[in-house]
Amino acid sequence: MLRFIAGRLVLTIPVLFGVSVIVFLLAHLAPGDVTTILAGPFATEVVKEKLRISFGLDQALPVQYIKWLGHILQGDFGTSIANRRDVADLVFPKFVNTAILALSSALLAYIIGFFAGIFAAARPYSFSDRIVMGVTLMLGNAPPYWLGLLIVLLISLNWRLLPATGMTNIMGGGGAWDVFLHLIQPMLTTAAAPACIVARIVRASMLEILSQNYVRVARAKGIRRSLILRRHALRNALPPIVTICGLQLGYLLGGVLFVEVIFAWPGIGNQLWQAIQARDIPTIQGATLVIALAFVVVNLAVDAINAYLDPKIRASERAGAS
Amino acid sequence: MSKLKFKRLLGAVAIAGSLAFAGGAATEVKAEGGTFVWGMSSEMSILDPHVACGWLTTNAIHSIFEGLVMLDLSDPDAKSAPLKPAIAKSWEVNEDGTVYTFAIRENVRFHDGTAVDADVVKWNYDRFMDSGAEHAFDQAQAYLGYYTRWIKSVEVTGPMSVKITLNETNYEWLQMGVVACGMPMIASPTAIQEMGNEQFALTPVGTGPFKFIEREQNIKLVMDRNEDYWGENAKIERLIFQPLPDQATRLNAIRAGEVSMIMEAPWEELENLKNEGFTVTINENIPSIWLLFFNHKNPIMQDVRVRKAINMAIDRDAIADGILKGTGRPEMGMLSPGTYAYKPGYAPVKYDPEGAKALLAEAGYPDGLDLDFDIYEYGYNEVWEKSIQRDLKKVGVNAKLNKIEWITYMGKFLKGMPEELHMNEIGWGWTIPFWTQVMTRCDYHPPNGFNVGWYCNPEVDKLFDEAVKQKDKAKAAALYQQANDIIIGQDFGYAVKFTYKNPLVLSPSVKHFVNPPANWYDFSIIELE
Amino acid sequence: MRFHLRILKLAWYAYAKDNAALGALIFLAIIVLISLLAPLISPYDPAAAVADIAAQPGSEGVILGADVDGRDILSRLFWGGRIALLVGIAPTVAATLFSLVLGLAAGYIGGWFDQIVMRIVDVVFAFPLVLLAIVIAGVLEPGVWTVILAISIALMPYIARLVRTTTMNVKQQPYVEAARAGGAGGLAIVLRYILPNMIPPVLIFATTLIGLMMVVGSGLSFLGLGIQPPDADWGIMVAEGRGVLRKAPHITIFPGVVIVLVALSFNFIGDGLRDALDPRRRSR
Amino acid sequence: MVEPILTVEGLKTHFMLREGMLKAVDGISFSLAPDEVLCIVGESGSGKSVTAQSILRLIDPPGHIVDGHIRYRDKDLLALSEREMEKIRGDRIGMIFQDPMTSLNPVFTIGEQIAEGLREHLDLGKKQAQDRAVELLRSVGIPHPEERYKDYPHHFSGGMRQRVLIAAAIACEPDILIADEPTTALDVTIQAQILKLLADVQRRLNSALILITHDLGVVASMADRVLVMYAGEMVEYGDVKTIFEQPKHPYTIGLMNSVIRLDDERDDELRSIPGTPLVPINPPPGCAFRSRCEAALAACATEKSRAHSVADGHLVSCHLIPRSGDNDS
Repeated sequence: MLRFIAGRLVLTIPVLFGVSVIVFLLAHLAPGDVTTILAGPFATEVVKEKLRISFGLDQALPVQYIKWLGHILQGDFGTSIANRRDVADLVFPKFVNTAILALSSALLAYIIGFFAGIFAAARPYSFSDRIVMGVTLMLGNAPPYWLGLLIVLLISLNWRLLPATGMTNIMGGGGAWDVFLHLIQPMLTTAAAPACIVARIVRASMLEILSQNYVRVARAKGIRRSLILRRHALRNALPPIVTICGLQLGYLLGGVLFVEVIFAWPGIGNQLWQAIQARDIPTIQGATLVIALAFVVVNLAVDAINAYLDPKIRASERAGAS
Repeated sequence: MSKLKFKRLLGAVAIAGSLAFAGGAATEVKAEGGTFVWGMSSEMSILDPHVACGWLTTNAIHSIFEGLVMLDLSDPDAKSAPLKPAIAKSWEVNEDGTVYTFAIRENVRFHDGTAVDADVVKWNYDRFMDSGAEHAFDQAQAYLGYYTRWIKSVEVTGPMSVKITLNETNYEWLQMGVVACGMPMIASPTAIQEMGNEQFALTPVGTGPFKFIEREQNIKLVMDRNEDYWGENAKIERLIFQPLPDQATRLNAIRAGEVSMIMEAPWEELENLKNEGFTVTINENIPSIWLLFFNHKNPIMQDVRVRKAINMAIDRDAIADGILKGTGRPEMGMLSPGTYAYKPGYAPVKYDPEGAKALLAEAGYPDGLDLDFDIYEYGYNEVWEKSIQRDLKKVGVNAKLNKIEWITYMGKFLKGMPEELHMNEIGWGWTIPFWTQVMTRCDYHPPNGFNVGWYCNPEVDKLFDEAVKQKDKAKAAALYQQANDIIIGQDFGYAVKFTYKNPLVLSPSVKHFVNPPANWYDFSIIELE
Repeated sequence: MRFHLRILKLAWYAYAKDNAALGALIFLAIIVLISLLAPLISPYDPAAAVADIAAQPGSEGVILGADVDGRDILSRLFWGGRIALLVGIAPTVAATLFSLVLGLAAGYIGGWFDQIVMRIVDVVFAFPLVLLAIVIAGVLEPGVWTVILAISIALMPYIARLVRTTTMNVKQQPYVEAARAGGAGGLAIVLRYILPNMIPPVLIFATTLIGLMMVVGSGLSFLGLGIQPPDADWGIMVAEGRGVLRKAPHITIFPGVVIVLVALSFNFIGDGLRDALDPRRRSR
Repeated sequence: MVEPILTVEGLKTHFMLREGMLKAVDGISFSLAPDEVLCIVGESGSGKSVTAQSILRLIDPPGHIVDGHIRYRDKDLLALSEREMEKIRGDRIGMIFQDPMTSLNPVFTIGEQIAEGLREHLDLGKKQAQDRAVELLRSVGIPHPEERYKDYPHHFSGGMRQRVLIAAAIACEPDILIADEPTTALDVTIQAQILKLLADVQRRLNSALILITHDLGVVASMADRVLVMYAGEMVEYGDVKTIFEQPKHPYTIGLMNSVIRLDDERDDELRSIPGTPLVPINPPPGCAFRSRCEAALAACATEKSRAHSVADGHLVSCHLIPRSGDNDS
């Protein structure tokens, strides 16, 4: 197990290196001269040139990259152009907010997805199966920004049940309850699509497994249906489900951007969006890098869990250890 | 360094984790006066007045800081904002308008407790104009150049007295210090020396009616009432600026009662909001106009008939009423509203597509002509530029719109138009007519100013030179209007389009909000019910 | 040849039996037709104000109402279909073609070439798709081609991986070994044996992706990173309507419903194709 | 005659497919004495496996048992609740399937998979169940059962897996063992071992055995009685001697001929009868075998023959064969 994870970690290093190159190059795709924003409209060319030098923009790209990477590795993500503060200070707290939204949404999506999927798989092709799957397919294809608008229209504007924006009551809130109230709508919106995808994969995997011979054997042994679903089917259906769940969590990290924008959730997606609008390249780089890192970590975790679930890998590790 | 960053990250995680256990320990202290939240359309820049730009940032700076003088923004009926004393309790101008003597107010303290005196004022002026000073800040010097270029010297003439001598007579100079980009305000020297320029811009310390409390980037800027303010304390307890870049989110927020004021609500929704009980306030005297620059270096545009024809071809009413739904007003003059020189209804020509066509034919373009037109991508301007494109099409002018991302645009704009380009655009204005000079004078061609279309008429410059020497505002206004009548009425050197009255939506609990002839507001006079 | 024809026939037979897929295909055909014919059949100019601002559906002349500029929503939906479909289909097709070449080459040639290509793919894969598309579109000038480019890049690794895996599998099949032993050249093997085997899985995957990419593309437009107003696009229509969400929800709801239906159709077609092309699943 | 332990009467199991109604089992009747070995023979797709699975009610949608009775001792299995049925499965009736490679759950150890049934039915503790499972593994000839208990299925060969599955099926010492072509997927050399094991087990437990096969050699050596199926229907049913020596139905005769002619390749599939078997999807009226029957009558095209007795305990469904004077016993 540990050997497997170590192997994966080693494989991750070149990927991370490539990620850093892409993130770095993104900055140089962007049109516009950052010194104009930094120095203000009255700045002379001399002042701008000074700035360019102080930002190292006068150097060759590879040199700039190596310096940049060196800083990143030391935890220095540079200074935000729009906000003039450490990108790390901007990005990490926002990432925590995003993690709160993404993880709670993922949890909700997994729970809904699991129950809906198992519910449907337990009675395949029945009327209730078709209804559940039809609804999930609809919700799964609904653009999140559109769904969010409908939710806010209904819950906040028409019924006035929940706050529409932000993470806490800005006029003086805070505390877990306040955050929770603000979390509900973005969480519902974010969870909709992954819940549907999880439900569909759970159903499909369960059906696949339920049609396996060993399930029939288990039934012939007189094992209770509930136990078969829980023990035999779910346990075997788990690897693809875990993979999809992990992927969904990864997509949530990137995809919450829409939801964060609509609900003004102070997350990294919202930060990224504002940075894009302000052409704040260091912040764009920092936010993108952090999300990509999180995505890589989630993928690693998925691989590790699946390795743990695969008896062949587990057994070979055991054999190797003994 | 990296350890520190990592610790911060850990801290953030710990905070997030502890949220789960905090369990409704919300500390909602309703102080007297209440909290006013402004849902802004974007995040502000840094809060160092000497290097800050942009009107949202200006709003925060004017709440936290004060200059020697400030604009009085409390009169709802004012056509242009008068000066009021601030750090200087009074000032005197000598006979020829070159020496300004300021009496510094006693008992003014910064939010950090530092007292204000003549040395503090001098220290601040050194920061943004004396490159030899130890604490000189070269970025500040770039930002404030438009103001400091007139200054010959700043002298401390007593513990509470400062004398500023100008190079030449300028009666507008004092007001040049209250425009929105690079503001000669008085900041706490103690704070700047302790924190350094970078940190000060994030945690500013001034003397204003509100003091900086905290700022979470892209989430909120929190300011509290300065209880030790030298003047009348603000009515509200707490002032929060909340960036809500998404228009619909802002609307949702004010409807849900989460903010007290929003800007840039959809024009179509204003009527509904009024019906729902919200106050919609429109800035009739906003010192800002939207205009097209003609490139006077371009052979086609050098023909006054072409420039006049374009002025006649633009259907300004269609933009003001049709697109902006009454939140715009057609304008043709180069003197913006909100200044004492503004002349309402100035219109040397009328909307006349037929006449424009005839003029173009006369100029040698009976079959029309093609023009290149730089526009920037920011806000809604494309909507009206498209409308102008259609107007021009009607008179045979094919305008090609080159849409350019804002920062790139600014870079290109500030260099002045290259010869092959025909037009570009900007929306801008100051509270003083001097802005018109910056846009039109021969010696304000880039890189010395913003006359990016290379317009030049020495006759106009002479009138301007006279205008700043007038102590009497009425006389100055007359000279400005005379210049304006040459720039537009005779030369048609620009095509001014309209002024956008920037509607604000206020929640019903907000009282005494004044929408003044400026781009920023006095939050200390607001009351909440 | 006859053999292929029979497989196609069989596949179509199984496909046509799938009512959902058939319905989706017909629905999509109608949408495509409407989009193509938009200039002819739109009741109004999609950019012209023809009715009251935010006119309710059923107001005179405008069946689905008007948007915030008084433009006919139906006409804009017609025109918007062109961009929405383009943004869904073009990147998917582009990414598929590119990935086919790349994945086939990597899978067939193998060795260091495969290593390099797949490591690059891994790197792009390390970004969440939507995020990568947003960032690429965000730093470039906005516009329809930016959206297409951004989504194509973000999508590429997904298809390339599938193509490579399939190539590797087919390459080890006995009949390919036999063909190679029989002296068939690399290109011939790729074209005759590997490519045909590639088509079903890639076709199924790509079809399902189109719907998803349409949602992503409209999302970019929604954020203002894609197609610029006043051009009609379903994502922009949703974005433009949300300012008046309370008073005129129809402006937002109609384009959203259309996006959902079209995306759903591609899903159904993908499922139908899978059933048709994969005999193992046919009975389900 | 002894009281039968299992009686199947008029069993019909149909599948609703998109192509139409597949009558996989269409009117099968037989009975089983407590220690009897019944072989069900027929070509692939004739409904043998569906019959076996119907007895344990393992038919999933789109399949459905539409008619008939299945009586085990005094219980009507088709009338039981699912929960009650689960108590019969594995406990009173055990089943062995044809593909040992896929019949074991890959993520559990083989020991767990045997102990699972024990714990379900016999209410044994973990340790007791484990000890018993080891014993069972030993009894089916798995060497070093204590160690192998913890192995996963992928460590086992096909023959060993089938032994494990037999161990699991007999764990609760069932009254009836159903083996659905248990040797089809195995090497020829292993087949004999497994069949011998099955015969041993049956004798040791003194249980009834339903063996589904298409290997007539196996039938001859193991069966007490034989049921011949064709296209979901029973064509002939009788004791092994009668079926082999006096087959009546043209299909059975064809089967026997094919065996005799290919005596030295008896494990081969039965494909010497001309024509292809009928797939009973929306079958036409009349006898399912008539298109391959050289002696078909006009009546065979319009009407099915009902199973009728030609001798004591010997039933045939064919218009050609006259009824014996007596009714079925």
